[in-house]
Amino acid sequence: MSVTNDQIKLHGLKLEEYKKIKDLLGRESNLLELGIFSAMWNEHCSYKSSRIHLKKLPTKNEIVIQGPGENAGVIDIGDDDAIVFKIESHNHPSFIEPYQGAATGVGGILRDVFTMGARPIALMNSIHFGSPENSKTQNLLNGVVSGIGGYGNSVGIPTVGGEIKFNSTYNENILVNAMAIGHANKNKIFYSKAKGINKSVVYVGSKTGRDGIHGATMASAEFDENSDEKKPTVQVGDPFTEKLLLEACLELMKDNSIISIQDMGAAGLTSSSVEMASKGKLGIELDLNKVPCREKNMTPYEMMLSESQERMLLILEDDKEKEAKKIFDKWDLDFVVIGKTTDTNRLILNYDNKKVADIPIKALADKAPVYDRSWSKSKPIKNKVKVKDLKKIKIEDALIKILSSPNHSNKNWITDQYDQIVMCDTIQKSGGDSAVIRIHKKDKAIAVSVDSSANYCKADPKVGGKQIVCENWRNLISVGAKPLAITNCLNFGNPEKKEVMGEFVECLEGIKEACEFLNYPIVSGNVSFYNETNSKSIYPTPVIGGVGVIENLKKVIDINTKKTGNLILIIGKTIGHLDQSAFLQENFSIFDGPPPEINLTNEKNNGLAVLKLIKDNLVQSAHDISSGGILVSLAEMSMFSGLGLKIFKPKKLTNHIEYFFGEDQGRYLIEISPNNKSKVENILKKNNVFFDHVAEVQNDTFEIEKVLNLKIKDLHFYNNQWYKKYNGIN
Amino acid sequence: MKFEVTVTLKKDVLDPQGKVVSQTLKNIGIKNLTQVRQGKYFEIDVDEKDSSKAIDQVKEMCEKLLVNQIIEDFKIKKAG
Amino acid sequence: MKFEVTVTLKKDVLDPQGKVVSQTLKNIGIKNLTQVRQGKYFEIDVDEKDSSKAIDQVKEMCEKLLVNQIIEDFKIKKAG
Amino acid sequence: MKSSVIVFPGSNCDRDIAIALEKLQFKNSMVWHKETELPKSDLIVLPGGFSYGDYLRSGAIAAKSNILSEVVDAGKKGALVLGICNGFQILIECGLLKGALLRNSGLKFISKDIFVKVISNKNKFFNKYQSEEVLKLNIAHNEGNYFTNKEHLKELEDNDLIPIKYCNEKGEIDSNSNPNGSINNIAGIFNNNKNILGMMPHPERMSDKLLSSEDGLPLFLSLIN
Ligand SMILES: Nc1ncnc2c1ncn2[C@@H]1O[C@H](COP(=O)(O)OP(=O)(O)O)[C@@H](O)[C@H]1O
Ligand SMILES: [Mg+2]
Repeated sequence: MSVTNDQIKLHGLKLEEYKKIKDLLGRESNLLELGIFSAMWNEHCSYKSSRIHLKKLPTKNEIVIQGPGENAGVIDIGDDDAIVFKIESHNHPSFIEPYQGAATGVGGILRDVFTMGARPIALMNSIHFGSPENSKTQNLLNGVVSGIGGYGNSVGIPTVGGEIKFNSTYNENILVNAMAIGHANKNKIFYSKAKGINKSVVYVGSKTGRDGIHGATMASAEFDENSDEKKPTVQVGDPFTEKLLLEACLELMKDNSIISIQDMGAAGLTSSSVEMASKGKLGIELDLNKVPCREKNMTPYEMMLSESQERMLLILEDDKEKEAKKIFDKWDLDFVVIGKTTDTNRLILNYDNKKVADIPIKALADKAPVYDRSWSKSKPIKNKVKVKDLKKIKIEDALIKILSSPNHSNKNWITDQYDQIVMCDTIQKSGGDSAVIRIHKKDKAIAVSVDSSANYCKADPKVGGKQIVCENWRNLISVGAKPLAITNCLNFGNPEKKEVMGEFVECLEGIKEACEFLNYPIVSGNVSFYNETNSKSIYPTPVIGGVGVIENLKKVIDINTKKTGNLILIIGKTIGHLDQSAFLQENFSIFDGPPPEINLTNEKNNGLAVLKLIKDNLVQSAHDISSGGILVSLAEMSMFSGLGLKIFKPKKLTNHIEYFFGEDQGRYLIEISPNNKSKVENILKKNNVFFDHVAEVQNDTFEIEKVLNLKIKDLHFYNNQWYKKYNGIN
Repeated sequence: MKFEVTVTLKKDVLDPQGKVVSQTLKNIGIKNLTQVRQGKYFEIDVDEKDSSKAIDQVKEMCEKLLVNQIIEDFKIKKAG
Repeated sequence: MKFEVTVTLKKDVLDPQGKVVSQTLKNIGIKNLTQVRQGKYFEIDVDEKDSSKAIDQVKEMCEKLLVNQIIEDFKIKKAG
Repeated sequence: MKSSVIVFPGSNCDRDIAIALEKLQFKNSMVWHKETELPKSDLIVLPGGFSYGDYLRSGAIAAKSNILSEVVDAGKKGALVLGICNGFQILIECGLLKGALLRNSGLKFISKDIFVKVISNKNKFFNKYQSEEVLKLNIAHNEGNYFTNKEHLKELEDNDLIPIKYCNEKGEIDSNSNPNGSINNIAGIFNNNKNILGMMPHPERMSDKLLSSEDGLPLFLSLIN
């Protein structure tokens, strides 16, 4: 019984691809095998369009313990401590069912981290929605936010930060990227590579139901009017079971019974078993009658393709089953031996005493198609925007407009739905430049930040790619952390389109260049293509999640200004780049022009200088300058502390609008005591860092003489309005 | 006019609550229990005398807010 | 044998969910709405052929776990 | 002082409370819910979290666990019992405390720093605080909207059984400073003997200066006689 052309297409495979399958099998495939191939060969699992480009990324240096290729990246932060982290997208499922889509996204990324032997210590996310006026946005926003909170809160991992952006490019295709960060002993990291023949393959966790069958295929298909019909594939998350699974796995990991462990993520049992076997260059044989099922009469096809959540596959050392089972019994979780490793190098599935599938592992993994898709060079916008009425606008009005816009409004409405404190190691919550999480019972911490700049990337993919890496680096520096490594989630449109593929290739070039220059390797990541609806692709949106280390907890810096009379210095040169700025977007609805240039030499030099000043105890608070420019960054510092600022007018740049709202890169604001002024200036001069005095801390009033005069409570008022109004809260 | 609306998870959709509830019932000694599935229940009172119009209104409420039709089904019944 | 159990908050107990739900329904333009009260719904399947015994079992489940009788009432119905 | 922290599947503030207790030299044991015997202890803590996923009603399923009958016995005999957040919900479900914790009035999970005012310090738990003192604590819950009938409310108010109420930074108790809709801004209550306390805010989260405040520590200090 061979498969039909229709079935092949329904599985998202091209006819040429099926031909290749036939060659690899040496025969026609049956339906079950076709399903397995489609799951393994789709974009989401095989990275067929991105693989050759991802290879170019820098992934190694002295602190990298495990780069891309495992469930998550692992870095060394000194002593015996390792940090395990990864970011992953759940865009398509979240658009269909925002609560469950976002919740299961969080669940999936947590499993990627704890499969490696790490206790998750923090969650972050990057979420992008369409314009607030779009009729779908509010519901999606509410659903995603409560889904993220609902899952993380229940498992008891603090959600400590992230970013949220609105842009009409996401009207029909939102982005939900979740990042998890875990802590492990660097000598006790667990991997997915199988070893040894005739070892037990054990299924643990929830039972298998008919959830999300073809979910992985869905993630690789663009939406159209018929997407409604794909609805039943939504998976429902069970954070309670996740918590049990987490504790049970970590308990089992205390001794040496696990040879290999792999979560069942996209393409469930299929991808987890194939991945283990493929990495170990072994075969695997499963008895599907043993798979714990939730519903009666589930078929082998359904079992192999189900994406039921909260499940794991283990390979155990001989004679360890009994002890291991005790642990899973304690936590009320299924624990069933469903197969064994073999030396056949094949995936063999048996059901009702019949062999129902028999596929060479290589055919599913190494031999999966790899495409060098054609791409066209982007045409970066070069012409600067000319705004006639630029000087007619009042600086005070422009600031208020930006502070009260959806993209710059205070995000408490969201973050108050996330438990940010549970585990009692959160030193800095969301709202500042990076979240800071203490390493449990130690005197050190890590800092984490997640960033993206879709508008910049659209205008000039390569510059945009560089810019996000740098902005992320800056955010870590601003809290006093030494940036160590990143994970990335590459959200793009349809790779079969030349322009989209071009954006991808060029963004990646920018990312690569910046990472190499800053010695900031990429240790894990995820690619999400086909973010496209009715042939309209989203703006290229690479998201960077960076991790840094703070070796001494006394040296954590935040954006809270501390004391009246203190000085605020700006580090880095201000030219006044207004194109693509929040200023032009919020005041003139102009989304044009080139993004600000990145000078990697200055970037690194400025950052390292700030870090040195922090180490020398010369900085009392710090903030990087990003969207909105100097004035918005200063306002953010004031709103945090409740202290005002007396802001000086620029000495050189005569166009005040350009000075206060320009988005030149590589800049920071630092607060110093006047007593340390000459010391700080000397260090900066010695390191060839450009700096200037921009403001002085004072009580209560945020002002520029004769230009702007606002009370801090007014700033709060404007900054706090939007979410409340949008959600009809009084 | 009063209505009773029951909202249940679609068949095959995981019901984490029902699962835990039925396990707990077994643990505290309830026998013969095959399955529990948990749903929502609404009592809705509308100020409309025409019964078919009223039902339409309740249906609209379900579709617009009360029910997540991607994973849930619903039933409307006139209250005794 | 299948049963449908509805659990509702007692009359004098505040129902924050019902309140917000009915406010939201009004906000999105539903007219004539007088009141919404939200409760729980269970579908319970027991392996017992004797109908009166089965009902007793379901009642026991309600009293022992499903219902907090200080604030909630319940009704049991045999499923059609 | 010996303390026991009961751990349910889904508890997630058990480690946090243990650390706060150990900081004050409590000899603490963690007790798994399947145990049938409580270690001898001066204080029994039911920690925060999502026991059994908060499914059915938060706290309802944990209230049926083996160890709870021991806790109930001990509580009735006068042992000090503290239920925080999910622990408070469990105390209500097992009948040691009266009333109900309903969904937050905004129907959203709320996690943030809030203020509470010490209404009564004449008890074992709050004697190291000043009366009327304003504390900054953290809340994180879905169902913290305390409700009870008029007679019981009067009983609580008349007998000094409400040790803390939500307020603002200045100590004003009003609807704006009520995060979840609790009746009379109640943030925690006692049983009649004042040996059993249930509270929604987390004192253990405010037991480390580096993280925020130490406003929670005197609560544990109060218990050390
Ligand atoms: N953009 C990227 N940069 C670096 N590594 C990547 C990227 N995308 C994917 N990877 C790596 O490819 C591997 C497979 O990823 P994925 O299929 O998302 O894993 P999982 O099945 O665990 O979700 C992982 O090791 C991941 O870190
Ligand atoms: Mg994985």
